[in-house]
Amino acid sequence: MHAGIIFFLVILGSVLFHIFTPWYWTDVASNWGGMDDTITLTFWVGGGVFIAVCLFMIYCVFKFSYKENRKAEYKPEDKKLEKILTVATTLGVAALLAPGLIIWNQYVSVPKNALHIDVMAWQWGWQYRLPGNDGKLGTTSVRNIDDNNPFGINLDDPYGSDDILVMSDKINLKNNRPVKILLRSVDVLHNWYVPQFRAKMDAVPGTVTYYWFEPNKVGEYEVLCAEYCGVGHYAMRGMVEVQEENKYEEWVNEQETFASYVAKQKNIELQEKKLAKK
Amino acid sequence: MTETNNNKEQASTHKIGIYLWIWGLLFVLSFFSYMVDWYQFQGILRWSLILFFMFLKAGLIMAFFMHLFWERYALVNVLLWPMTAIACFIFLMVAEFEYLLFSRLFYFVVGG
Amino acid sequence: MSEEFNDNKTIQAQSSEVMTGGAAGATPDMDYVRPAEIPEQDLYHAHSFITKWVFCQDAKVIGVQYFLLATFTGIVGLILSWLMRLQLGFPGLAGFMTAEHYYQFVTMHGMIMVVYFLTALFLGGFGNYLIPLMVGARDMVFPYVNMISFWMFFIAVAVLMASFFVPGGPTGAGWTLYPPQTILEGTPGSGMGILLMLISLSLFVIGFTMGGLNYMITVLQARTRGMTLMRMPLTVWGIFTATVLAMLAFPALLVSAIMMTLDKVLGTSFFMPTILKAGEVLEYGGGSPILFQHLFWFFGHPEVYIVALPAFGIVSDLISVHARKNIFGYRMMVWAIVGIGALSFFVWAHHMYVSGMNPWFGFFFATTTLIIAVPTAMKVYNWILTLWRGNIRINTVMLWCLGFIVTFVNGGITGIFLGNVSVDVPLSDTYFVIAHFHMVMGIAPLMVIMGAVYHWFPLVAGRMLDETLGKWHFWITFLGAYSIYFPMHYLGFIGVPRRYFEMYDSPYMTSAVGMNEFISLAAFIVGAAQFILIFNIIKTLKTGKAAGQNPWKANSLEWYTSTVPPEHGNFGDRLPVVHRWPYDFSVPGAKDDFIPQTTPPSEVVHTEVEKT
Amino acid sequence: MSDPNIQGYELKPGFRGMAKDTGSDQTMFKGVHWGKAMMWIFLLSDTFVFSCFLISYMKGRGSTPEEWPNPSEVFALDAFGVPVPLLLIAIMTFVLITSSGTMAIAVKYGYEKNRKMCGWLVLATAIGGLTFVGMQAFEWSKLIHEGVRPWENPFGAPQFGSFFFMITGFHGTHVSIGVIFLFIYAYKVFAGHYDTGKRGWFTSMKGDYVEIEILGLYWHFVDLVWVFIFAFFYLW
Repeated sequence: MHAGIIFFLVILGSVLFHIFTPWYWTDVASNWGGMDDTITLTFWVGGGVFIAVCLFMIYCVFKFSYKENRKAEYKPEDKKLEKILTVATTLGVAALLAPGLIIWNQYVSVPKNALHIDVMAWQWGWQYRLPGNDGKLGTTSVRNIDDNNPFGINLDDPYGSDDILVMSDKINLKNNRPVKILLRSVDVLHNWYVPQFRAKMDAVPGTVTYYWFEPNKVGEYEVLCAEYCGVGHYAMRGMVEVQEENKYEEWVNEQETFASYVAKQKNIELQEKKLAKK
Repeated sequence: MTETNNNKEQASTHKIGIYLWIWGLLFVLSFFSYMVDWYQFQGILRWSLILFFMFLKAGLIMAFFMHLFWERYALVNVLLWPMTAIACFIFLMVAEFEYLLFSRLFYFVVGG
Repeated sequence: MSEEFNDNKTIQAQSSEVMTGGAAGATPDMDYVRPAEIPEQDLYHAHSFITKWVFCQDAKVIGVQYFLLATFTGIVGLILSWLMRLQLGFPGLAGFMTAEHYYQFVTMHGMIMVVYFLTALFLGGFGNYLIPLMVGARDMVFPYVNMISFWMFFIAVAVLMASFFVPGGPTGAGWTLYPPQTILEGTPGSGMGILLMLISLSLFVIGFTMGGLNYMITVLQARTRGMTLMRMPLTVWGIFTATVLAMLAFPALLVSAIMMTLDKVLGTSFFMPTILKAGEVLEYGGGSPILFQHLFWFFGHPEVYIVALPAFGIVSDLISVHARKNIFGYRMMVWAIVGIGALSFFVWAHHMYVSGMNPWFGFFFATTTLIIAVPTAMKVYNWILTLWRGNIRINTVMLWCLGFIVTFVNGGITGIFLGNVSVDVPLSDTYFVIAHFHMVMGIAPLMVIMGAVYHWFPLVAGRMLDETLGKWHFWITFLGAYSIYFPMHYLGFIGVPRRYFEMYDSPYMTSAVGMNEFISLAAFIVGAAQFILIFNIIKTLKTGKAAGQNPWKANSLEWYTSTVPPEHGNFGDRLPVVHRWPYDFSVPGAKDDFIPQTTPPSEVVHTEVEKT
Repeated sequence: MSDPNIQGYELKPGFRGMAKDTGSDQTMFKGVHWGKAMMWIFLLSDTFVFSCFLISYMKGRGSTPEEWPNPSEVFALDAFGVPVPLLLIAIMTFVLITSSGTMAIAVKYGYEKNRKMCGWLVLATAIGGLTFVGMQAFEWSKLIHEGVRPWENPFGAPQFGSFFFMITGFHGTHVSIGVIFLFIYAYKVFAGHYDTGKRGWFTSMKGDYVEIEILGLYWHFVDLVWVFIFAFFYLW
């Protein structure tokens, strides 16, 4: 008897916890509200099943606990019941799967007008690169990376020279403009994850991975690394600021292009050489 | 090892001829698959010939040398069905390496 | 030598039984069981202490050896989890705790619990002890190989534990050991630690293969007369299917361990692309880290079911016995076990939705994954339908089973979140995942293990464990574990990533400090509560009530041995002959509320017993 | 070979027979010796090991943008001053198939309890295996001499050397283990352990000619794997 009561309290507690919890997801700040909706749907269906199964179990504990003179029912099988349950479960599962697949289809199909952003990760930090006026990012190679070329852009790639370099862990985004995040890592696996945007993908060394989202709420958000990448994993943070169009353009114009960066570096080198000569 | 079959007086040995036949066939098939390389066939013809001879040889070894042809169906099925998992693995890994090769070429070589 | 073997025993003794069998009034035909196909097993009877208790060839002793060693590693894993929770709940309280240590504890905790504790305990421990008894064999089919299997496991554990004491400490790469970071500087234990881990895993696989061959062939080829596959207890079905999975999945782990060892030692680049580290390009180039993930999860997902299926099987038997009712839908249960096992080879990449693999895989793997939900759900329905109109003994064993149902359903439901590809995107790599898999393959199987210990301890030791202590043990464990992992899902909803040593002042975490402290406290209590069981066992061995034959009034063969606890050879002079499935409880018209598997039909002619 | 004459379970062909065997008591593989069933299941597991190796090889080779060396040139051997493609590999294949044939016939004579023939054939198989291992050692040393290393090679993609040494090495280990057992079993056959049922030294199990068939299964499997390696690594 006590057992049934305690189990009931556990289920009741779970429901109450869910209703009154101060811990729940942050407000979504991108177009992936559909993921939240699917989670909610799964929550209702799944939670319903969980409660139903547990209540049934608790009922059995109350109703059929051991009595010396009672004999249990002998019924090895009930084909009809089993069939009904199978079909019902299959339908339920299909109903959950369908929205999941539909949203995944959107997730892997990037809109044509998306702004490409190259996110480069290393142990332990981030930096970003935006396409320049030609709207295209230059190709890269890990082997090219050095002080004069922090992104490892291939020098013979014509698209590379006007790329805008953001050598900071903070990136600005334009509100309501889809972005395609192109992830690149120079050492180990990382993952550029902003909880408010919901989306994430691993950065894998040796290839480029991508995902996209459309920020739709102005504000500052923290970037977390969501794939274990060594001892500094927990400290690998970044920042995203979503801005309105005019502010964003202002910010972009302040940034340096690859060509000007190279020129500046060369200048510095020259100065240093001159100093050394003197 | 632990037990010996009580009816061990073999009902099931085969004439030596069948083994010699298979043996010969294996040599011939190996020779053919070597010839695929010798004549430097290229493209789809090469791959299909290699696979054809490979599966034929593997089939002969399993069926006759390993006696699978004479085994009961229960054993044969237990051994062959798990290969679907391998087939699925191969199939998906083909898709995977093509995607990876594409990504590498696209982002590191071709660009745009 | 002749003393050590029963050379003279022949098969005749068994065949003659067929002719004289059958009670008065019934035709002998009715009780007919085919004569034995397999001759009497040629057993090695040990005499010295070493061959009897150390290098022992008796599956029951090997099972207990496995059980004890796995429990030992489990306690190590438990202590590691305490240390982790100490850091997460009360950062800075343990002065020695650096990020390196934390990650090493995380890694070792995960690997120990999944492979060296749960797998070894279910297959090595329960498998060895129960399979021969339940299918009516005298021993495993290759006792010698079985003995080697345990000692390989022993060496594997020794190598694993040795990694705590090498320079650099054990590996801290996370239990998934994802390259490239696993073998690069910047990850703790990337020198000796990871090598020892890989060697230990390889040894485990080799040792397990030896054991697994035994379990499989014993089930397939050494059942007693009348024991068809469809008359086997579900425990055997669960362990058997899990063994099949292990035999086919561990090769992928072995291969990835070998390849990673070569990457580490020889500098090959199977998993290593061009890497820039501290301003220098390393010697590696051209490999694919995702290949490792595929291999790892091709092993890793079946591994989940290697842990879960034996638990499914055992809990079915426990529920049936203690609810005094046949398991509902036995055939469905068997097909569900086999179906889940088969499907588990086609779903592995649902662990990799956000790994950067070919994005189109998401559709395939989400579909196959959710298909698995159907047979799993059927099993849950059948467990609770077994309780329906039963006659349920609410004893310790049944409590553990009920606890299993609650935690398993909870964890199973969250599995639907994570298996459904786009729902997984926001939740993967967060605490939601941790909560999910601890609930479904940590706590739920643990509940079954505990239930099984309380259930079969009378068989192993001949004494009944103390019920009061058992109930305290259950309630503290269940309520504690549930309050650890249920709130943890909500950390995942907030977006707290897993494997974070500390959170600084991120808004995500600061709101949840109180929850983390609570979870940690609960974890300390739950961990400590496990020592109640150890105390209970010691107490019972000294002063416990004698169990006698078949204290639970069960039907399956392990309770019908010649002595309790069973001796070497299990069944005395004659092997039992089986006439029915093991779930004939409360059959209308029968004298008792149970009919043992060995009861011939002629003794129960007037009952409405099911034909199996 | 399974025994077709088991009481109540006479061999029935096809799926019906399988269903009957599966639904029966005591054994599922009717008349199959425990050791033989064990070897089959072990080989199934080992198939997965080699499959995983070959799948990794496929993925590694497929996804590298660098040029993969042409095996037909890399493995060419000078015969009388003319480079013949894959000459050594062809001979190795020939040797391994020869040894597989002798093994198959040894199994046959083992069943007939023909001690002499069985023993000589097992010995011949062992020698064939030894030749194979020797030639593989020669091939390895030749490649190492040419500058092929597990981590690099002068011909192209570095993964070529890695996969080559790993896969042939793993296969070679299997062959070597097989050769050791072949010699032991040849001795046991000649010493008559299988005729008298003498107990093994390690396992203390009674000797029986079925052990020759079990060993044969393993040996044919090694040959089988070579067929795949030959096709995928050398010809592809």
